[in-house]
Amino acid sequence: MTEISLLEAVNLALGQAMEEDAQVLVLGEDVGIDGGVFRATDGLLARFGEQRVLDTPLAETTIAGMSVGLAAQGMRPVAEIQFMGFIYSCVDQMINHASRLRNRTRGRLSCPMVLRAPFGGGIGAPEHHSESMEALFAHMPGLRVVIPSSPARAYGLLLAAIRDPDPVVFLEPKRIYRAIKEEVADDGKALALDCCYRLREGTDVSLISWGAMVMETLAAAETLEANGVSCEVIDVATLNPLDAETLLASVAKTGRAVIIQEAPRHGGFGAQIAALLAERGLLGLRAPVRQVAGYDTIMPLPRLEKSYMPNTESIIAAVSEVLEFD
Amino acid sequence: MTEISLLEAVNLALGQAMEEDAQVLVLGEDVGIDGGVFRATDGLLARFGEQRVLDTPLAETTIAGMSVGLAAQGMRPVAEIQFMGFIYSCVDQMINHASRLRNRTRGRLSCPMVLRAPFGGGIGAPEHHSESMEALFAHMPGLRVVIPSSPARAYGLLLAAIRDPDPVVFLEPKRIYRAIKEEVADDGKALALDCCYRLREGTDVSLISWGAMVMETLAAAETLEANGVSCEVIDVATLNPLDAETLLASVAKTGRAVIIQEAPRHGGFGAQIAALLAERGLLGLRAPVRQVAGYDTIMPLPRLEKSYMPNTESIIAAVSEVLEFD
Amino acid sequence: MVTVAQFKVSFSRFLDATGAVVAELPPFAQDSELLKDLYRWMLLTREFDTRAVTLQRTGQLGTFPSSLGQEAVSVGLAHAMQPTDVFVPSFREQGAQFVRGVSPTELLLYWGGDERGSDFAGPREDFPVSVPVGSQAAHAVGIALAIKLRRENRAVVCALGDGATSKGDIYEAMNVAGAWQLPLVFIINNNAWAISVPRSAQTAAETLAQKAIAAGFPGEQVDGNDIIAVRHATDCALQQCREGGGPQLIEAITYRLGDHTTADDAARYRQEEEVSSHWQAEPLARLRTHLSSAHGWDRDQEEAVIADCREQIEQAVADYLATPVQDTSAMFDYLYAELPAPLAEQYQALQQRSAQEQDHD
Amino acid sequence: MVTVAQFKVSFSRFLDATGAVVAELPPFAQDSELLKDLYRWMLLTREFDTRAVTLQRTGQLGTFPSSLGQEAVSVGLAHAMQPTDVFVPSFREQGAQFVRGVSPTELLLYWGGDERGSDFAGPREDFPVSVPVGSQAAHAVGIALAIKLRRENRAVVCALGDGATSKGDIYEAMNVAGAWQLPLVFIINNNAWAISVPRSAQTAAETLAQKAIAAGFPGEQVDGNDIIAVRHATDCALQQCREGGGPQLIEAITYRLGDHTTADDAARYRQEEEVSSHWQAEPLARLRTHLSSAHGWDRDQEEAVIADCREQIEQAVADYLATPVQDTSAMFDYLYAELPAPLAEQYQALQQRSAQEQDHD
Ligand SMILES: Cc1ncc(C[n+]2csc(CCOP(=O)(O)OP(=O)(O)O)c2C)c(N)n1
Ligand SMILES: Cc1ncc(C[n+]2csc(CCOP(=O)(O)OP(=O)(O)O)c2C)c(N)n1
Ligand SMILES: [Mg+2]
Ligand SMILES: [Mg+2]
Repeated sequence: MTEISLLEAVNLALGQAMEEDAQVLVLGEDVGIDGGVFRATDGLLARFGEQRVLDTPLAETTIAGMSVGLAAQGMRPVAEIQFMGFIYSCVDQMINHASRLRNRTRGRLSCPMVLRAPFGGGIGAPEHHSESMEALFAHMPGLRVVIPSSPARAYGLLLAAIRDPDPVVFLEPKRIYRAIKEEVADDGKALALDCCYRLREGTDVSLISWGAMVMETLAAAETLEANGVSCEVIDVATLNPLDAETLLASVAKTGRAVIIQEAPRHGGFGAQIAALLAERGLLGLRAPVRQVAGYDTIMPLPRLEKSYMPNTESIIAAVSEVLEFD
Repeated sequence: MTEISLLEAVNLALGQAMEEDAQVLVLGEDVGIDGGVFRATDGLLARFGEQRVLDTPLAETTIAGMSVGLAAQGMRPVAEIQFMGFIYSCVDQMINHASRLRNRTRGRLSCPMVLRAPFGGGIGAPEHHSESMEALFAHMPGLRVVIPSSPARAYGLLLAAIRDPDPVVFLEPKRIYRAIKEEVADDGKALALDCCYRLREGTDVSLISWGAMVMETLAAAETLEANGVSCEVIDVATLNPLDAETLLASVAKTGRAVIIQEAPRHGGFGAQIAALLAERGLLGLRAPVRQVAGYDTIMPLPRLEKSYMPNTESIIAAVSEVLEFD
Repeated sequence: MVTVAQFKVSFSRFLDATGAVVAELPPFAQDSELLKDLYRWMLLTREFDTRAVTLQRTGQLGTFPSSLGQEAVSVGLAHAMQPTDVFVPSFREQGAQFVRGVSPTELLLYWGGDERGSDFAGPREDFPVSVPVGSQAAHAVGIALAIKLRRENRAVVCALGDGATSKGDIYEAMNVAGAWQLPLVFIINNNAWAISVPRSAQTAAETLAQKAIAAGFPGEQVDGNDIIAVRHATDCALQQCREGGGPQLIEAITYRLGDHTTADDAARYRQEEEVSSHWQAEPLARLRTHLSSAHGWDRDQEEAVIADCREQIEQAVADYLATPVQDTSAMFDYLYAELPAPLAEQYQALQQRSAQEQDHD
Repeated sequence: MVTVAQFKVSFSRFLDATGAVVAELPPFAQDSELLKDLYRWMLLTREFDTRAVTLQRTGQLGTFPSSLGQEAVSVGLAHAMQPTDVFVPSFREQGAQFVRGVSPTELLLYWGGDERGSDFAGPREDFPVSVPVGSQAAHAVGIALAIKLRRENRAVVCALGDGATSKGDIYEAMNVAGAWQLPLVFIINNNAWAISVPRSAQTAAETLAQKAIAAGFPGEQVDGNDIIAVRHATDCALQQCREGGGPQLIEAITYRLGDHTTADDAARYRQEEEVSSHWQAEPLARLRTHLSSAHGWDRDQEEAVIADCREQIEQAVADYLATPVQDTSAMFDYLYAELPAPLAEQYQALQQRSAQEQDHD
């Protein structure tokens, strides 16, 4: 078993899913011979042929909409949107159709599709290529929103997403596509959806994050540990439906929460978690909840990108603040 | 001065804005001779002519996108989307262009446009006509998101939105389009943006709401008052940027907060307000924050619609709960 | 300057507005029973629409879009389909839905605000009504792609309005259908209006049929008030599709004789004279005249079929009105295949609230 | 069956791939100075692209989309415009942007990751690069509408790629432009590829010019490697627009000789032979041959202009590299006309963080 990156894990899961279920097909722009601009679908065309790996015309609305039609026919489309910045043309199809096909037909038709897209900043990409807008999808009832933050979780969660009988938006933190490698067994084992993952146990403060920020959070936890602060780190992983219990239990234990997201703060998904704590975890809070988040401004172009992104230092600073309360 | 409805106030503000500034124009589907499907633009075509009231082809993406172009040219387009359920085709233009034209050109071009749409349930409308997805826009940096909840605020806020040099998403609670009437002076006076409106003073609990739910909230406050509970009622009105200070001051005073929204709870804008309290108002909270919200499911068709909507009873029940804490 | 591509759009009609035969009829149009069947479906649709509008006016139905005057397009296109084909409608194709096997009760439930109305007992694969104009075309592409990938001998018919042709969604879907040569027939039900916006304001294109040229496949016009023309064009297009000829576009020219919906007042934006002149060309009278002159249709038959349709509709109305409201839990029962654990709490809260509200009643 | 509409698409070229004149030249093409100016702009663009790719390879620029091989389309279209016209580009029209007065330093700043690169000192009304493919067409519609409503004697040119023609946004915008007869020229820079997807896979349409037929206005094809053809077609189209003739579409057929961007490796998906065969038709050599044979262009002039362009580019590179990074507060300074009070806190936090980070450096 060799160590693989998150990107390779995505590729592995796609291959596994296509192998095990002939209804699974991959579609999107440049997913065929090019293997996707990040190579997530590399080799799939050669392995599964043109009937199952479809290069589409440049048409995001139709990519999402035809996936609804394919899924209604019992196929399992896994559509790639090249960057999250181009996913907005899919919003209408996702909210008005994919998320509700089962509901509006009282179960007659359903929509087992996956919409994959890389998201987030930190790689010095061009304009419109670095945003994090997961909160938009997390607010759409009937969808699942899943974000892996390690190769193993990418593999297990993507398999789960593809096998799931309902539509899943699967957002891949491209900043860590190649940043971390770990051993991942290609054993076809899916991970649970609707489940937060506790990556590190701790007693002083709960650090709650998802996507690429999980790496920064783990690094911060490491540093803090060295300074005698015991951090519990939770990867939210599934933003909708959300495993509130794991989060509440952690904060009930530590009494302090810092939520770390890359997206703009205002109305972001971090707010949902803070709200959860304010509603159902308040009595156990020993300090105000803190969010470390992107600024409420447009993601800057690469030259200022670093100054925009939350980082280990800003996490540590936030943790220090919440520790001041007792 | 006669009493007018929220809808008439919208119409009045549009007329006033067009009168005072020749750059203001109204565009959208059926806004011309038909006066808009709700009649918000009634009479404007006759008054201002075809050069300033434009019936567009059925093309929401272009309605938003051409508004960006018009605005960049110094015009002040006020575009109507017939129902919020059809606004999703505008998301790409709003997030990728309207919200950032000024920023991405370092002020060279700007985007003084308004995108109006009726939203929300409660009128037994057909499928896809009753959703409340304000949270999507509230999370887009660079936009303003404004929601009036009375004729007077509709008039003043819409004028402010049109005069504002930046893009505004202006969502109109159609359930109360005709439900309330009040005297509104057509005096051209705009209301402040970035400002929450305190509609009722109180000491026991802060009820925070926006849109059509404000009416339910006021009704609940009335009933509660009769039972000896003093409610402060705040109409959020501007969801982005958000006037945090007014909200924090109110909750600091009352120690209790109930947030009422019609939209699905998960990742809704109510979560942003709860988060604000968890972060910056925690020490003054004497009870957990409570949200009264739509369920995290698809807005049902009319026959079950009533069972979906938060109402006076559910608000009163939530207030009772937070009052149990002391 | 050399010419590198040339295109034309043709128009066809068999019965003119007076019901006279103006072109050699296709074989199916020799079949009296078939023609009477077409007539009956159109009549049923018209009776349904009339009744539905009354129900709405009396507070027993929600907003409803009558298809008055457009019955030939709707019935004709569906009549050409095989049961195994898949229909992807807009929101004003009740005629087609009936022919496909959707029951009047189901459609009343749907427009009455009950999701069960889209759980068709008949055509299980057909899509429900599409309210967001134009959004259905991409679904049709997906279904046609599934059919093509599986090498099945079936096809998809996607209906849309003239207004819908202005949506990018429609063009995008048509273009993909063309690029992949999918078995998919697009039918534009051009009823001259999109709410208050006339066809002429929607586009500078002389015909809507030529929208297909941008997508690289043929488009043609037919008289949409001539059900023989509609059915024949759809027949041919479907056959082309099944033979691997790729997508086809049919623009059927008809007229919306009623308001846009029960929420609309067309008098605000169009002249009564325009409407009455179009009554001269409406499809039922036209086919009836032809049936009378060529197939022995008489008053007795006419009265019998009207009575029959009315009875069927009244029964449907009765069934609709007698259908109890769903349990509120239905709101969650079909959201996901299985209710995710995190939603259990809301589900319980809903049930509790419903119980309380029932107690209060 | 009667024919109700007919269309054709024509193709034009003046210089063939060898540089030979194959059609009667338009008047402007008699003007030596003008042709040399066109040549110089194309050369500048090529030098810029080459240098930009080197900068990227050495870590001094972000991802960059070279326009190698497409210079005639880009330079030709802009050269036909008046300064008061408005250009709405895609993201691969640096040639046009230069002609319009955008400076190489500005474009380096933009592709180097600095928003100031879109604050053009020259063409203040031109739109910046559009990264979301096809989204710019609606802006062009809005600008052209403003121009029309104000009865100004100017027009808009909107550039897009072959891949972009598959986006519904493009069709929607074209359709509105047609419906309203706006002064707007759409130019499709058909470089045969959309990243790895060839033009043939993008659509079944035989030409991209025929996309205009769906929108109800004329479309034509030109040899996009013949700058005389591009400029002439744009000239004529703009004149039509100014005379109220409504929108026009030009499909300029060229070829992307380089990778899609510096992040792409075209060897993964296309044959080297295809690329080299297209080198035979590239636009600079073609015009140079014509200049040599008909306008006395010689080696000295060639060397002088190359040196001149290089110098200009090197100066731009130097200016770019010497431009200090913006203050981090720039992130908020242009978000709204005035910073709303609720954002003051974040603004301060950002400044504090920046101060701290500077201390650490
Ligand atoms: C995307 C979208 N925009 C707007 C509406 C509101 N609306 C409903 S029907 C309609 C007109 C549709 O015209 P057409 O396509 O010609 O169909 P018809 O109503 O004539 O059957 C409009 C604007 C909608 N349902 N969907
Ligand atoms: C809406 C959208 N989808 C996907 C992308 C990613 N992308 C960037 S360029 C490109 C291909 C564009 O092809 P074409 O329009 O032919 O322009 P070219 O790159 O050839 O100049 C793609 C898919 C994007 N930028 N925008
Ligand atoms: Mg119509
Ligand atoms: Mg291209």
